[in-house]
Amino acid sequence: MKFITIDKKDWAKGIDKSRGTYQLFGPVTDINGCQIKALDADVQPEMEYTDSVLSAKSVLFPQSEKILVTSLNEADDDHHIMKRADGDYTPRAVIGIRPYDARAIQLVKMNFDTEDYRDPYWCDAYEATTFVGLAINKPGPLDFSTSTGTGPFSEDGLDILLADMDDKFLAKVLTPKGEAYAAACGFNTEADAKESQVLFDVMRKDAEKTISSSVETDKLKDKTILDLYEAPFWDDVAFSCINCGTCTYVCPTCWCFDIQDENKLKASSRFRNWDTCMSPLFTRHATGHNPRGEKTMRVRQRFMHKLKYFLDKYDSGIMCVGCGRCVKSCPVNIDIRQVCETMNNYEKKE
Amino acid sequence: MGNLLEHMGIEKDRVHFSWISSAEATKFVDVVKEISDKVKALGPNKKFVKDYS
Amino acid sequence: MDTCIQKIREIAGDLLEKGEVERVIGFAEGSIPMATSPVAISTKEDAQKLCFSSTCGLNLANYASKEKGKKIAVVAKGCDSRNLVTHIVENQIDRDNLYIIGVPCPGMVDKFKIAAEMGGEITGFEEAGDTLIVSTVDDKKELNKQDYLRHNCSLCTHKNPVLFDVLVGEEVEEQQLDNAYPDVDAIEALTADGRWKHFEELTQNCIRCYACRNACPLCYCPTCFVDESGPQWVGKGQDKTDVDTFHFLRAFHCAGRCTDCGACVEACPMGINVRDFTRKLNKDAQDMFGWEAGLTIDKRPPLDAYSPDDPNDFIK
Amino acid sequence: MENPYLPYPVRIDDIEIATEDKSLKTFKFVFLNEGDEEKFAYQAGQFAELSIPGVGEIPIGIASSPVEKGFVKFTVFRTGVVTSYLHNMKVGDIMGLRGPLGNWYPWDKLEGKNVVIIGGGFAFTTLRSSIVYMLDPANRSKFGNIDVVYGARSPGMLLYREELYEWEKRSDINMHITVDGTDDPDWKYNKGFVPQIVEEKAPQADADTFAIVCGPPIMIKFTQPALTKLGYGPDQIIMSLENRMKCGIGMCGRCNIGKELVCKDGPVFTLEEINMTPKEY
Repeated sequence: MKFITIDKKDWAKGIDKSRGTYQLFGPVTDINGCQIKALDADVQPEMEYTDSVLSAKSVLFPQSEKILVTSLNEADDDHHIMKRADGDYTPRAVIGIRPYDARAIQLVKMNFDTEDYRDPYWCDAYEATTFVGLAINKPGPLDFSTSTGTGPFSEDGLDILLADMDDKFLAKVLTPKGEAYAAACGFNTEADAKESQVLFDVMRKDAEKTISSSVETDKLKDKTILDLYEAPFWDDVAFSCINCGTCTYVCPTCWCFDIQDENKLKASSRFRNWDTCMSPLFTRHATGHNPRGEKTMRVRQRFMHKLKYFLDKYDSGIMCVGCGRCVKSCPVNIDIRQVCETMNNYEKKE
Repeated sequence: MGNLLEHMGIEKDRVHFSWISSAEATKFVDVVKEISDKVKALGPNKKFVKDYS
Repeated sequence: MDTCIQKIREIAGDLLEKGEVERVIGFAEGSIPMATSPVAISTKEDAQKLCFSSTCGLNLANYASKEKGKKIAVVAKGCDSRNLVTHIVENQIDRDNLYIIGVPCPGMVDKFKIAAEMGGEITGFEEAGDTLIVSTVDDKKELNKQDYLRHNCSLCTHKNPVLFDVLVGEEVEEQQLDNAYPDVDAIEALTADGRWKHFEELTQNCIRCYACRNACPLCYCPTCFVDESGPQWVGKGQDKTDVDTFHFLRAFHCAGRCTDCGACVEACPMGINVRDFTRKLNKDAQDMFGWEAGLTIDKRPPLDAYSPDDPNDFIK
Repeated sequence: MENPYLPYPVRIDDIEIATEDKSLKTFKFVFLNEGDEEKFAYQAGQFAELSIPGVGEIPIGIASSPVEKGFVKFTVFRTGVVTSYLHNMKVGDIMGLRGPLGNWYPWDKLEGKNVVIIGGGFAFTTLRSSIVYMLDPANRSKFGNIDVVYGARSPGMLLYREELYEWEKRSDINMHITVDGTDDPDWKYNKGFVPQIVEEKAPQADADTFAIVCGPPIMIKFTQPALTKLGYGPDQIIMSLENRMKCGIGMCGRCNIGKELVCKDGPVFTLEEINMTPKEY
């Protein structure tokens, strides 16, 4: 573990230097606000952003990703035999990722990297990626990350954690991957580890103190799935929902996807696209039967998955990192903090 | 529909509407000729075309 | 505004108490500043939850048509009432089952514009007449509401409900516009390539969450064309052509029916002005048929009815 | 499996119309690449994704049995986009096969026990696989009595008719074939719905008897009480569920019932397990 000081004057130059060996992703502002995107060669990550509209999950899990290809032309020897689509898995770095987004990637990893199966697309991208986090000095009013197992200075899932100190960044290098990236930038002004850690602790405490929003999840574990599932409050929670997929798409921990084939002439590709449990299509059988045919069932599925099924299945807390994006983006203001509270405090009436 | 396509930047001459009876062979030829001339003059369309590469 | 909220609550409570309706659909205060949430009230006590402000930007007609067969009351702004009219004309709602609590609308505010002005997360929002008092963690500003109206509200000429059973406030003055479509004119003035570029940029961040469609009171098809699998009309990925096909066709399905209520833009998490598509069709409906949607339950929308006077100069 | 999304290339070796209304066809596939068949080693009760390039994938129960070598078989009902396309494919066509996926009937637990197999309509595929597996000379001695209740709308709608009639002749398996109704005067088997035949013909439960149930929801709904009446406990009733699936490997998130994923933790569950989850199937 070591600390590095990076003078902001040298920052852009260092970032540019790393472009030789890394493909960069980071926050940039466009007409619709701040987005985490692949950075063009002349674009610097904007290190003073509050939050991006969407999370950083797309760096590893693009909304549309080509996974397999084949030819449908029977004149070709290998027609109709599918092959993995080419992908670029050379080193990439995501600069300025928020600590809760990095934590979210660790949660998503539990889904894509399992004992039985390894999703090669997600895992290869994950292994190619260096996560350079940016601590949050001034958490926003919707940030409730400290009550979800992460926080403004959380190091979980990061290779480097940067703290903004006005004229410089203080970087805590957490892994060999982080070290390699710092070297590629030419950032090597080592800072005193003990002093820096003290500084980090102070800043972390200050940042955490400003967080006023929280969720309580302590009682979720002890309730049965069926009791929560059959609880009477779901119709009220779901009434205003318009069943768009916004909450799932802005969510850093939502990983569900769809698989679709597309053809052009004789070239065929299989894609995977983000999907959403809010859509009736998500579960509709070919026969027309739909096990989650009603809006309430779908809303319940989303919250039950995040706050109960995941908790029971992995024993790693809830599947929410407290970024507050769904609260902010939901067109009808369905607030996961309120739903969580309702679930946590629910007692079945005998 | 033609107006909205034009509004989105698809040139007006690429979208044509006509009402031709099965008995109006000459009209059909004329309309098709007119359409192909106009589209040729515009060159290949790159908009609203899916790129699969 | 406060008297109007009081009145909404009274009327709603009354209707429920007398059993004249099963539910009252209105807006409730949200959990964060500038947010409101559509809500269905079924007891007199709960009527206290109802509210109304400049942040009630969604269209409640969308909820009304989903309560088939029930007697309901709906809190309706000018545009909501026009969509209720459209729903009645299109047989989505039975007028006899519907009680309209009309609210003369002072206009809704543009949340993205206010957020951009404040530069940080909003922590407080209050209204005092035409003044908006907005705060962030380290800033507080008084803004003139007229400067932060949603674009559609700034061009609205039907603030007063066109169909209602009761009005909860004095009718407001309707504005007269010299040009109702300056934004469409501006796009029309561009070259073909310029227009194409405009729409390419407009939808560049669309995530196809379909919030615009689902917030739209016109989009009540049981299966939307983008969800159809046999045949599959549109690809489901993020290819720009598929994204634009969705927006283009959805807009076209709204031709002559759209009231420019702005719910689509209000719902869009990315802040895309989807109305750039629909407004062109509204203008065309105005120019070609002299038609504005949802003003009367006695006429069918122009694309729904044939008239010998329909313009047909586009046909060769 | 290196890339769980990459199907093994297979060739359609044979297509058989399975029912009189032609809505079901049985497809026999052979693997194109040497070694793939070994990699595809499966157990009765598992399923696979039939993968048609350019069209899509469908999860289908494996109808052939692990004891049948050299091919795999699937019986497919024509209903959606992919199955309709598949029904129009020809012998010799190349497509893909991804699997085997999911769990299987608990063969370890069933060893030494009596097994009652209950199936209805076209949900008989993995049950056929199971019967062939149990009747295999190498396996038959591992199980006690085998009873089979299988019903369809009419005689022509029964799957694997030739095999059924063969099994009827054997003494080491008790067949109870039934149809909802028929005009055929020569029909020599049962008439009546599956739950009714279960109640009449299936053996009473004891600690050593297990029932495997697979069929349409309505049949399952009415068979359950029949089995309970016969004394079967929830842990003795084994069921195979289906849900909409895409990935088949527990990642895409849609097929869950509660925290269980039908594709990976299932499709086979005991009634006891199902009773603890939301009934979202």
